[in-house]
Amino acid sequence: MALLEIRNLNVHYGAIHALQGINVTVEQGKIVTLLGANGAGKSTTLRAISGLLRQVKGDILYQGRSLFGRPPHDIVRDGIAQVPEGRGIFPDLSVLENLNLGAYIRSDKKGIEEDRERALTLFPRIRERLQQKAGTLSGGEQQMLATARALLARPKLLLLDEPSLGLAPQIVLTIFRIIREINETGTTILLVEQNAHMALQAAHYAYVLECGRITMHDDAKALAESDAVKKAYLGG
Amino acid sequence: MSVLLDINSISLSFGGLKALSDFNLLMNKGDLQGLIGPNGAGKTTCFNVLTGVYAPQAGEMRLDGKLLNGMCCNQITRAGLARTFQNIRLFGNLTVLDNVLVASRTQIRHTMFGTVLRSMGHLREERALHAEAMTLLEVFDLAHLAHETSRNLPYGSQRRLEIARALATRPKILLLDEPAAGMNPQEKKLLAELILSVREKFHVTILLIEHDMCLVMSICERITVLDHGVTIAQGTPQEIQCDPKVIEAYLGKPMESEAI
Amino acid sequence: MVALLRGFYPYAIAILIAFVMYKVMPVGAEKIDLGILQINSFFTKVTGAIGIAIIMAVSLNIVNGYTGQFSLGHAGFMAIGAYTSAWITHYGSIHFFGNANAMEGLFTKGSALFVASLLAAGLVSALFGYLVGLPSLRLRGDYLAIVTLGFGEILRALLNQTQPVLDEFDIEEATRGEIFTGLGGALGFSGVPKYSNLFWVWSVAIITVIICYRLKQSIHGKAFLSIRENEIAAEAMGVPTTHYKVAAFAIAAFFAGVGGALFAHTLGNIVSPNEMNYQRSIDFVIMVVLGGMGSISGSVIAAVALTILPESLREFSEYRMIVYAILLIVFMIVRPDGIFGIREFWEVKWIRRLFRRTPKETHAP
Amino acid sequence: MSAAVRRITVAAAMVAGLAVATMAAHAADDTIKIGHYASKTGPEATFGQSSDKGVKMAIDEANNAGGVLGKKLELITYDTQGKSAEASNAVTRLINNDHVVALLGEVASSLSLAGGEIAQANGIPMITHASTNPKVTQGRDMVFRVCFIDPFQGYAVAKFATDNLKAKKIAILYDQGQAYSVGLRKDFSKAVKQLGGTITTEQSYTGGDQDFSAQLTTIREGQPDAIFIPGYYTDVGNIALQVRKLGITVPLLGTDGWDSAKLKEIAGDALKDCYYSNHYTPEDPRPELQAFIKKFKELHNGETPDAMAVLAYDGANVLLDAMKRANTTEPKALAKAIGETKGFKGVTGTITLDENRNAKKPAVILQMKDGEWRYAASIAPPADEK
Amino acid sequence: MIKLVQTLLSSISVGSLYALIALGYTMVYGTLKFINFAHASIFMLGAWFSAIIAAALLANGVTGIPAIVLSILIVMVICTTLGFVIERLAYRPLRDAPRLNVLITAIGVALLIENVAALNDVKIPGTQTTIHGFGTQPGKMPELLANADLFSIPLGSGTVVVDKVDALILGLSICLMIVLEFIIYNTRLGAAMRAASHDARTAALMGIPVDRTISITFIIGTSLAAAAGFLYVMKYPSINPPVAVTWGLLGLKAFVAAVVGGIGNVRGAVVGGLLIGILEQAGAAYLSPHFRDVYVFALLIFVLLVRPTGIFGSTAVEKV
Repeated sequence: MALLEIRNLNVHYGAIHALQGINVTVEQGKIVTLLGANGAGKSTTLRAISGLLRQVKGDILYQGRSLFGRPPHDIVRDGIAQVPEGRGIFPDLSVLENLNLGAYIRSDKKGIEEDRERALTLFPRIRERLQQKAGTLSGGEQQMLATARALLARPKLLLLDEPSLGLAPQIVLTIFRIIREINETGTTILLVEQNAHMALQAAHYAYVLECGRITMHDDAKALAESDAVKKAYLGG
Repeated sequence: MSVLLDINSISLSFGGLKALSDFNLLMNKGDLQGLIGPNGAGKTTCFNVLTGVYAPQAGEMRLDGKLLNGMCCNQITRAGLARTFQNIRLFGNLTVLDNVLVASRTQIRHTMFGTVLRSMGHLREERALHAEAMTLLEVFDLAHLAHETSRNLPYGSQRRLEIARALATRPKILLLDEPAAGMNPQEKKLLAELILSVREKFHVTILLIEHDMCLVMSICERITVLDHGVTIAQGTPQEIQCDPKVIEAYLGKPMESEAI
Repeated sequence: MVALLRGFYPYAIAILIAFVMYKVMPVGAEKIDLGILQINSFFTKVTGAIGIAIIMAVSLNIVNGYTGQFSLGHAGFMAIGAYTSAWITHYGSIHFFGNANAMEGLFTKGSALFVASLLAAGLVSALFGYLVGLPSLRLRGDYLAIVTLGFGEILRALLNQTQPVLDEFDIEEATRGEIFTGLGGALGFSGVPKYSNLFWVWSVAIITVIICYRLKQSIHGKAFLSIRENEIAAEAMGVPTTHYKVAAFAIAAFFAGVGGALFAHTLGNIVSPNEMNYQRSIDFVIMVVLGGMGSISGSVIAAVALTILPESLREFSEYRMIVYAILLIVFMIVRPDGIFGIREFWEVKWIRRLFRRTPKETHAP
Repeated sequence: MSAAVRRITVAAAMVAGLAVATMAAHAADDTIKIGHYASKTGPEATFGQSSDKGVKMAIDEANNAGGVLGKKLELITYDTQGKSAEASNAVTRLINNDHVVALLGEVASSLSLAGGEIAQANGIPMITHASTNPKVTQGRDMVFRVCFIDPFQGYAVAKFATDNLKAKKIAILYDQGQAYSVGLRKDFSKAVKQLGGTITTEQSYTGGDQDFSAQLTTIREGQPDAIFIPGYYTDVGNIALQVRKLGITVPLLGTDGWDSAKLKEIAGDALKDCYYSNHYTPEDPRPELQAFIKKFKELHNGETPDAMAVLAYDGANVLLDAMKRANTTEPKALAKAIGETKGFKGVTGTITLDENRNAKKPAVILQMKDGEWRYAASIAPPADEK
Repeated sequence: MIKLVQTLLSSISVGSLYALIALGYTMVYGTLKFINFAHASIFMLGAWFSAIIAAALLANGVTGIPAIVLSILIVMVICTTLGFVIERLAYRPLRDAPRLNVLITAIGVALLIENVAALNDVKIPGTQTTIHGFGTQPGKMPELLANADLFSIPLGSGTVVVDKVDALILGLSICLMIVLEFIIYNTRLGAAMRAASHDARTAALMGIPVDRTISITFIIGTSLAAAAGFLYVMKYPSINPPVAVTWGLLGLKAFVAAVVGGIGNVRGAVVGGLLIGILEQAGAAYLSPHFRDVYVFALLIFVLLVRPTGIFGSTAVEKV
């Protein structure tokens, strides 16, 4: 059984028909990527999954149960953590506080401690700055913090929204390496990316979104080799 | 061909983040140029600098030889530079016609006293601007909706109304910020035609931010590509499409496999 | 020339209507017997109060409704107008006519002085409106509300400190400073000549409505409204928003000042600092909110209803504010734009349906 | 435009209809109507409620005795909420809708000013029972009062302080937002200076203030022999408590605004050996007063009437007395008769109206002793005072 | 000298009360972004309920410290419950509405509370039930602390008096502020509150129940108002009637304190409150008592024009 199954999802923003009946299946233990140009509806899909959108039609099944009508904080409890676009760190809170917020839903102190250690081992640069205000971190560090924070929820499914956005290539490399590592520990990942090359190298299989519709769906390798993705992005 | 808009090494940074560095753009009268780049590349920031929302920290902007630096938004608009918004910003509770009339305020000379007394100037100008606004709506196929509350319009019409409204300020240059966002291919096609016809009918110069490459490639004469606030390419659509730097910016660099 | 006349002709009608009202409505012991209803001078007094409420509510609508700012200091402007005009007519009457007694009738020798005082009241108030409006360039929403409120409170404290009103006997030996600050202090400005009557009140009220309506229908007016709808877009469409926002304050303050002046010269009204407090401002805000932010006819209807209802339900005065409060809350949740929203009542769809009118568009000009 | 005008006209007509439906006037009948306006709600509600009790008692008594001029009396009372605009509306309504022959009311001077203006303009006589500001009756030959005026009250307290208490240095703390208080402060300080005393400082507060420490600290610096506080009881309670807290032990002097059972309840011991001037004292042994108090207590669960109730009772009786003497309810004649009131035996004392339509009456000074207000002295009006 | 010391003492006592009220404003503004005009009304209710409860306790023989502790707790519970109801019925439906609408609602709620509280005994027609409001008469807080003087120091020509109530106000205010500071900066809940106030959407993605967190913030603010109401009537036993302008004015001044300190900032509210207390007391003592309110509002206008973010506030940029 797929961990997450999106069936005929439709989203309207006022007059915009942002998602027009998409179907996505995320298999347990895989990295799935959702590609597409800006405004194609990638972030909308993630928001629909995490319960931030209200005007939604279709169905989203998680472990066989529908996620519809449940508040976001409840969905997090079920093991779906999201790293929002633009990182969504809380700049006035310290780095440590940001991290702890990730474990908000948990109360096993020891487990949290361990997970924090593990996350900090993944992102050693964060460890040096635990007491700093999160707003003073660089973009790359903020992305790392956001990812580490999401891990503290001990998610079964991790939703990543454009982790490479606005970051220098070197840092993007690091981030994607860590994404693979996270996946290897058993966490399923749904990755939304603009950076198609990176995403396709990291992912097992991919969907391509164009104007609110899934236009392609294939093995990551196959897509990486085809010209279709480039076309979807650059037209022509 | 005379230079209409001359942007000379504009820079802007927020805190430590360089949103726009050393940005240059030349536009001749009648040009239709595109400004593209991945998310967060600084395109909208560029529009915001041009329209006076942010003040650039370095560089000069000239419209028709007139320095735009230091002007506030409404002065720049009155100087001849109008824009639309990425997220539609109509005057939702006003009618379609009223939305256009607000923009045509740049043309009126009579004061509020004239309005209150219904002076000759008031009557003449209001009448003329009403007529003009209706003509404009006609062009955008909105005339039959003139008295509809703009909030209730379908999405595509709202987008068109934004352009019509911007044109009512009688701009020399029209800045379109993602006009096709959220449109379906059919609508996009119509939009492309509309943009071209607007340029013909209203003799405006157009700068277009757009994510839909098909649209940009098909109608723009020149394209500027931004990434991380830096101009990485400038040229014709064909040149841009083949530019490896552009492809890299959009699709990312292929990773060295040992990095993983 | 003809066009010019056309511009004036609604004002002429307004003055005519007011004149007829003045002539017809009884004063003193007279009354009109209409069978079930006897119209007497109490009716006349309430009609006058309605006129002033209309002036206040419609003018406040320019700030709170048109431009979407939030002023809680309208009673302050009213007070400024009231004091300015009272000062002019009181001391003016002593100076010109030797005493400050009330003058009956429409066109007495004091009327010119009264009209001048109305204008002065409006202008002084507008000046203050301009000054209070200046912070609106930097502040919005609730901060602005607090500043306007603070302005009203400062004004109240200052007015409380003024000297007693001087009469024709005191004035001989008074210094200039004493005359200038002779505004009555806490007791209020009493003994103001009672020039105000239905003619003046309703002339001003109808003219205020016409001016505000014309403004709203004009392109200038749409510029006001655009600020409320979306300030950033308004600015981008070339609307000098700062100019319009301050102008809104000044215009609203002008009419509030004139309204205050009419209030001060009405028989039986005492202008005192403590009665011009923010609770009175809130009364006007309630009228604007319930009638519809931006709807002139809405404000007019609310002003009329909220002036008559407490009179007819005097026994239930304890519950008046409770009902208003509940209405405010319920409206904000269910119908946040007030009864008519931004529209005039004849433009509202459900009203049109009610009257089964053919939906003919009438658009000015 | 014309369409808009037409619509506005329609709207106006609708509204007028609403007004018509809600404000139908009372039909006339064969009773004598007397109007009373009082602040039954609002910040000064005790005044209105007490007045109401006094007036009602007087009218009921007259009706039980067979009415006046062969007709029954009808009392119509409207609430003013303590606002002048409401007061003027109430008075206009009483006169024009209810056709009262005379008006009784208000306590607060600013409200009596507003009401008096309308009574004067309509030629209906009005008796205020407790407004002490001189302006209320000034230049209005239809407005009368049955209490003393502020200049006298200020004089009375000053006289008592300098003569009886031998206080030479007196500080003043007044309510800058109340005309009553501002007026008394002026009259008092004038009288003290005339009587050879000095005013150490004049401090102010605003009604409703709760903290007076800054003013009291300043007052303490001047080391006065007494502090004059011409305020309402609502504020005096806190002031008294804070005075004592700051270690000031001198007596506090007050005026009739102190007259409320609440004050004693709130301030308690802090008021020990403090004084205030009043219109009457329940200790006064005169039989008419004691009879009134007895009856009042019977009617209102043993409540001792305060000055407002007693004065209101007197005011109403002065009016009824004048009505009998005039033998008509015609306003002019009635007003003349009221103006001629001489030696009327009221429960607050003998009432004689002077040429300024003010009552000339002695003031009573009360002292807080053993937790009760006791009679301390009576100050007669000075002979030479106008 | 003695005047200076006395003025300073009363400034601190008044200022800490302002600070306590300001904390409520600042918390609500921080998370919900509107001026909770009803805060002053809750404060008023706290004051009135304190008097009633204290009287009831005294009548049942509870005195001294236990009476103080008990009544403050009961008052906080009552007001908190009320705050919860208000938030649920009036404010929560407006979570996504424009701020101006919420502001108007808040004014409505304030008017409602004041005027219902001001009702005298009202018989509900058709039933035997009577609603007892607080009426329009001033109330009286019974004395819970006998022998109010804590100590007095002779100084120069007179004595400086410090009484127990002032000490209690200062002590309790400091305690509450420390507790609040602890909750906000050192607990999970506090982190959630700060997160929700900064970005509700992302906070929800952390598994924070945003609605509930905002309600809790609101309720904490309300309970602070109740505590402030209690301390207030301890200091000023004569309680103004519910409709008196005083309450609103007091609330406004406390809000000014919050703005001056930097809205949304706990320490700012405390500093602002003390500043307003000093300004008001010193102004009244050394300049002129006539213009006490003027000083405060003039300071507000000055601060808003010169540094709209207040002393501790940080700037926020509006996005286009």
